[in-house]
Amino acid sequence: MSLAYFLRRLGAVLAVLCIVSVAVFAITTILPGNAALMILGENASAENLAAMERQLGLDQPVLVQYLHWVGGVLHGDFGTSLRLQLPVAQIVGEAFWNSMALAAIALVGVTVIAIPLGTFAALKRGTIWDLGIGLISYVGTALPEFVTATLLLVFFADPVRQLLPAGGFVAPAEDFGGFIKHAILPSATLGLILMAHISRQVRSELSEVLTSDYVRAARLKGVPEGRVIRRHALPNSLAPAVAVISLDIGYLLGGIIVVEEIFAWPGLGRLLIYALQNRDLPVIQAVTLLLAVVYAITNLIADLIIAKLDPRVRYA
Amino acid sequence: MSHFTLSRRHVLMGLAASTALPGMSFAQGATPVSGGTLKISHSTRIATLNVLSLSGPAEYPCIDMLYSGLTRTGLDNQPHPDLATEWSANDDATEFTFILREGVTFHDGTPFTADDVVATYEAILNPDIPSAARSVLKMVEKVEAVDDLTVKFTLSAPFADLPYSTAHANARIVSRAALDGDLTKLDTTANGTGPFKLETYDSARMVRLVKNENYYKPGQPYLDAVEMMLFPDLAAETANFLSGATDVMLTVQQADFQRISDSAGVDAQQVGSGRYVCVVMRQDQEPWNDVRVRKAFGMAVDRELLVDVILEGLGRPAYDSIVAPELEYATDKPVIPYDPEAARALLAEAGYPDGLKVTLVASDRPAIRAQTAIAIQQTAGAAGFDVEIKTMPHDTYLAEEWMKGDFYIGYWGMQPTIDATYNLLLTSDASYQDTEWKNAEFDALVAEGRSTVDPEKRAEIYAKAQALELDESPYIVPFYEDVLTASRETTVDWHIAPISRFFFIEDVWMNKA
Amino acid sequence: MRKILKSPTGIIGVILLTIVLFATVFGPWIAPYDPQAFDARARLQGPSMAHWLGTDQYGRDLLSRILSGAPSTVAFGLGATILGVGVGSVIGVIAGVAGGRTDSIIMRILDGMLAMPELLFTLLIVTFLGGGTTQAMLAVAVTFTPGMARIARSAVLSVRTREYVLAAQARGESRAWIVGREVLPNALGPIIVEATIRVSFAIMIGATLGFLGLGAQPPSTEWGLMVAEARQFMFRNPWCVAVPGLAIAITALGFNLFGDALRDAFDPKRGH
Amino acid sequence: MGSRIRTDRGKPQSEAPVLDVRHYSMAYDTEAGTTTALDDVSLMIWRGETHALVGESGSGKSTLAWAITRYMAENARDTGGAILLSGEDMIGKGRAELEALRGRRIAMVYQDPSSSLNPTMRLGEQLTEVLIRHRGMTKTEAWVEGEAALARTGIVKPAEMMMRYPHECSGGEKQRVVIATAFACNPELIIFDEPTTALDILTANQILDLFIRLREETGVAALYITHDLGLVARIASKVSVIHKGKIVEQGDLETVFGAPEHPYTRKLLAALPRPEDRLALPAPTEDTPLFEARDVGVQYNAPGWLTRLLDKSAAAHWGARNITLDVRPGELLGIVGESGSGKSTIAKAATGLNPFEGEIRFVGRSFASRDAFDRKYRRDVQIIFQHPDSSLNPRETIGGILSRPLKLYKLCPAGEVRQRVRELLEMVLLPADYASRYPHQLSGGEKQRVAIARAFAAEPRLVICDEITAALDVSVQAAVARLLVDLQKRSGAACIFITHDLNLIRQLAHRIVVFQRGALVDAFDVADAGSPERHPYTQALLNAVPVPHRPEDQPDLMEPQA
Repeated sequence: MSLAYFLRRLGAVLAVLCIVSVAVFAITTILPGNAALMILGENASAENLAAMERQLGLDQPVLVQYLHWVGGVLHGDFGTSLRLQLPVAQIVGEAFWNSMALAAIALVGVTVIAIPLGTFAALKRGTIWDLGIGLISYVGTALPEFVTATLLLVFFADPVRQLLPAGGFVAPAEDFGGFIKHAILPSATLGLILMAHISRQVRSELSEVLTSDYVRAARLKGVPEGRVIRRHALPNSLAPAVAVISLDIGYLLGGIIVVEEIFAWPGLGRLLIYALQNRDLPVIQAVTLLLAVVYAITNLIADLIIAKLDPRVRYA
Repeated sequence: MSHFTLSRRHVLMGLAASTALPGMSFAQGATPVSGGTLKISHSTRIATLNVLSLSGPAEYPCIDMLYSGLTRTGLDNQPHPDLATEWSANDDATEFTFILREGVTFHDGTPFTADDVVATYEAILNPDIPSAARSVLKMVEKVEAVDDLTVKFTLSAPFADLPYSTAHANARIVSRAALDGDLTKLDTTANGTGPFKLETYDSARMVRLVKNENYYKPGQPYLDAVEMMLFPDLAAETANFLSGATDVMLTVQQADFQRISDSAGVDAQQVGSGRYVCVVMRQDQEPWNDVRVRKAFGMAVDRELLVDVILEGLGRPAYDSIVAPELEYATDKPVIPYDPEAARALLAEAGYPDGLKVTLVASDRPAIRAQTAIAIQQTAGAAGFDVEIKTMPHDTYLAEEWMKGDFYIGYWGMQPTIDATYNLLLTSDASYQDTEWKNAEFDALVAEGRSTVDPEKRAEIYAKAQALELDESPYIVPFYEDVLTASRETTVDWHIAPISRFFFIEDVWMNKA
Repeated sequence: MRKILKSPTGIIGVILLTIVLFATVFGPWIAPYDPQAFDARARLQGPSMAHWLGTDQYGRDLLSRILSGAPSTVAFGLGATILGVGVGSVIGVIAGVAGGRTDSIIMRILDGMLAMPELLFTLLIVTFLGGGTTQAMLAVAVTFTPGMARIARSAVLSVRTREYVLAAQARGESRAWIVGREVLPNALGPIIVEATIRVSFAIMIGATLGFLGLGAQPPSTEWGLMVAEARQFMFRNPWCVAVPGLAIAITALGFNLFGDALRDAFDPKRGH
Repeated sequence: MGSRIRTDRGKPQSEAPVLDVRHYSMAYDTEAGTTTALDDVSLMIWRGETHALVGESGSGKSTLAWAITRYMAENARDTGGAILLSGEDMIGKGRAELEALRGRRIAMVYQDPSSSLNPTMRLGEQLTEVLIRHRGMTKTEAWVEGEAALARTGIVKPAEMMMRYPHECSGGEKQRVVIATAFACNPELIIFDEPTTALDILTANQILDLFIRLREETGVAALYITHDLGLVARIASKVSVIHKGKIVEQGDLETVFGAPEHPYTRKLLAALPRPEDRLALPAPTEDTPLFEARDVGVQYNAPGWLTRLLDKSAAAHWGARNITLDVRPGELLGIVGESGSGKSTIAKAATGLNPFEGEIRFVGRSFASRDAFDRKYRRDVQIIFQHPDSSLNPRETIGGILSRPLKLYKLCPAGEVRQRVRELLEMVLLPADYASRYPHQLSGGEKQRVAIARAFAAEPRLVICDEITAALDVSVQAAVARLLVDLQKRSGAACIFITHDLNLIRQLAHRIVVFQRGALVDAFDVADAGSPERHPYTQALLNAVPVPHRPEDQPDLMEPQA
């Protein structure tokens, strides 16, 4: 990966962040209503509203608000949440780690299951196994997260059986078992689509690799089938799979929004919805930018992994 | 001291008479046990602890635990002594004197004095500070400290219900130090005189409060700590409650009430309340300026059906008055039967023989607004009202429709008095005059009622005002919604006042034996 | 078509799509009940002879609601896709045909848009537009645009270097003729395939927005909204969340399977 | 002329053959029923012998190779006969037996080393794999042995090569690694499946030399699959000609080539381009050039500003540079060179498909950039491409394709277009009813004829043919070449014929220019091809390509030439 490539990528990310921040600011100011109104709710008499707007600095011109915000960000200060009156960095920071924990559990779980599953399907290509795994994964990709989540809740969090908690969060430092227990359903929900997608991708890549000339050559060298798959076929099908996984991070980060909302997981997704509903501009900004950065970084990491897996890949 | 006799002596002239109030223990005979942590689940975020302006359903129990007011509304819907042990008014109810409790300290150990009361009320009345209680205290002209434990309120107009107003959930006493400092600190910190102290404030998950050892009620609170746990997903909240992970469900949804109350080890409570959904019709505009159209629409609403279907029976039909039967001086309202034929006839009489096409706006939060709209659409169809429903996100609703639109669904909590109820919405200078229904006679009656001390006279006056309201039907009020809450049987003395802003958690104890 | 019907997934896809399209076209007419009619006596019922799929919290017939929601759900998916694919393809074709600086500027902008997770992007746009079905549809279309533009561009680029296009260029054909007659007809395949698969995404995102309260609004019978409204009652009657949930899944699955089979049919290398 | 090294002739055949295919038949089960892929094939190869299996694409020659190694598709079925490897029947061997045998007793060398080597494994690991597996070596031993094996194949720095990935090597190096791997376990039989087809002329020649040397050293039996009859004469002692799954002729090289019996063999031999069979029209007399390129250059991949900033050495790549050449009316100019030499680049520049520097002159008019090419120029200069499959728009009928130049250049009134299309089809010897067909309904050769017809429909004065025969089978190649010359004769058009097939161009061209790494290194009259004054590169190219001999030249064919 050349330096120029890296710098270009970095530049693109920064440009995107700038555009996103301006866009979010513009969008939120064009929208009807503001944080003051949302805070006061039924207490929003004109007098109270004006007082609250003054308190929150919303009576300033938009440009001033934006420049003020940008100035803060450049100093590492993301401002104060309008609705929660806490430093944005603090709120978002906590939510970020909770989200990342959930995403990581989902991603690791998925990878561990999906890659062998896809491999198995590719090896059993054309059999009933392949068809079965294929159909399951098709169904998996056709279920939106909120449907999966709801169905999982009906089955596993039924108040009579209560196999798993229906939602909520336990800090891992307090009770790790509880943390995992609470994470199972949300991460399973997140994982289902990914699993379907990744296993399908691994299957198709691997089937293609298995018919390649070099796999044929390996077999005709008398390399045992196990090694052919492990050493010759899989590494070549993993690079494209990683590319897909990196794109799936996008789904994952989007899925988090829904899943966290349903399972009451205190992460970025829920924070974002809350902030959107309450016009909490600094929080919307921070969450959006953070998600975009995470997406960009994971994509970059994926590129590095791909370059590692496939010596041919040299980003220029 | 008062110079006249009153049946409601304790309102105008309060005494710290009964420490048993408001706790009307259901675990008769059992002696409260100290200790334990009470876990209360709720589904809306505790976004702020700013006692002056907050309005969230889960924020009220927090400030009820953290702060005390001069007076406090009990389960009987009457003001009771809190930081004021007694009070009295002059003859025409323009001057009130509150005697404060001795030896009370704030959580940080500083003593509570009359000066804090003065500072708090000055803040509430300051138009530069957003405060929710200002609307019920507008008549207060001056608050002064007579001595360290005596405060005198001077009013610009007679107001017999002042002790109700001082019990307003947002009129809790904050220390002068806090009010002189950075007001935004009130959002995330609390230095009150209430039974519990703030330990951690994590608006995303949990607010944890711990026992205030120096609370003025001896031996109370019984609990060591209270955790307010956030479950934005109702299904998750219910499941956690039923599994015993939480002790109290602050609010139970109608849909789940039956199931929860049927569950073993659970005590579900249904508290009759004056919370209502209403249909707002702007009366300076066609067609709602015609009382016949409003009346016709009233007859086109099948209230029994709405109570059954939307409230799951957990409420009572209302007949177009915003005055709940719980309130003092409330009159019995005549039943308005569902009568689409009569409605159609009346509509025809008003000049709409072919019916009327209208667009009813509802916000999407809480869901009951849209649900009511949909149900009304169903029942009103037969009466010739072709109702189209426009549901919109709450933020858009607040910004564009609320107080502006001509036909939308409103949703209001219960107020402590008729005066507060009418002054909130219906008088010409009401805080949230959203109907443009302005009636001088009605205004005069409300003003007269407010300054009248004699209860019989007041009853008479308020009866007239309510009759006027019914005659004119400024709002369609289809039902009153019960307040629903649930606790595990091991949680003793969990109560919610009908007004649903007072909780008396200092009386709660855990019977885990 | 014959090729599509050769694979088992293709057959299933076609069957599912047939059912869904049938419901879309005839649903509102064959619905046994008024989808909005309350029936206080028949609330939250499971499937029965009177209500084949049961009833919801207001006693509304679920089958009728699903049928009446089919047109809007499918129209949403198709509308968002056609709009997004249309605009995206135009942009992509322009970038692919123009090449050079125009191409790289367009691609940089698209990369920027793609740097945001899809749902996040949609959420922001729909919040900006203010919620509601039309707004949600527009938001999904906007979200689809950059991805489709890339696909269209790469399809165009792969066709553009084919020798028949070079031949046309060498012959001195006008650019419009080359694009219209040589490039587009041959680049259309991958675009159509991708569009078919995207319909299912659009339906899923639309339902998700409905579920979050940002898409269709009550009393619409949009399926995602139905799930959201019935969620409170899911333990009392699982049918009222399962039925619309599965309806979404079936529709999405149908488009997905059909799209994949279409892809295989277009691309002999991928065929079995 | 081409060297012929057949040192394996005349081995004693007393011992048992290494490979003995007896009346072997194979079929595929398809939905349409069973299709026979191999029909009663018999073939024997002894130790030290090279047996060439010759056939055109789809003849079943590779199928036979897979059948011998038992690497068969799932729907393939043995329908009769036996395949004996040193007397052992391969049919019916289990997977474990085959795994133990492949690589050790039968090895294989493939057509394209780029695709037969695993892109993500170091070459060393791919080579030592067989040593560890079949010769029980440890990793370290295998690595040492691997380096030695590479050294034997003429790799200069074997240790370094072992550490490389395939994409870091040239095609020739890769093929050497594949060959080293094949020879690593001293197998009894090695199957060579067109091992030089994907390589450049000179590299292919070196690989052939290597093959011959290793065969000598090891005495391995080899089955050499190829479509190149010229090559066969150089390496094999026995030949089997396979056609549609059947061996139509088999025997000693001399017999088969000298006195072919089967008509198909004869056809194949007759189609071989032989420089002495001149197809070209008489050389034009006119000296005024029709087309001239003056110092023409084409640049690729100019680096972006950021890359330039960070990497000062980054620069554009010259696809071709300082090219000056001319074509006279009616002349056929051959351009030869290996892949990447810039010969297609210049063709594209001349037809406005690449931006160029320098000047192009055409009938007295001068063009300084491709934007200056007008419709008249474009009509006068037509191009035909290499791949028949992609040179016709798949969504257009043949009639539509052919009528396009007519309409574009307004060559005939609208009402006569259909008639003209029929004429064009007849001109390239295709039935007139092909006008309503789509390209995918035509064979490769037929498609190429349509492409030629399209070019000549414009009534051009210069036709540029960019490797137009490269993707075609031998027998079709000859026909297409003849057709081209015929059309040239009829229309009087000049022609630039780009190819890497030296024998073919010597049949067709009047003059030849040679390209190497983007530069024009040699230009000569076709008659002077053998002159010692030729550029060394030209000589190397000419020497690398054996000139096939006609069957009548039996005495000559019998004599090995050093």
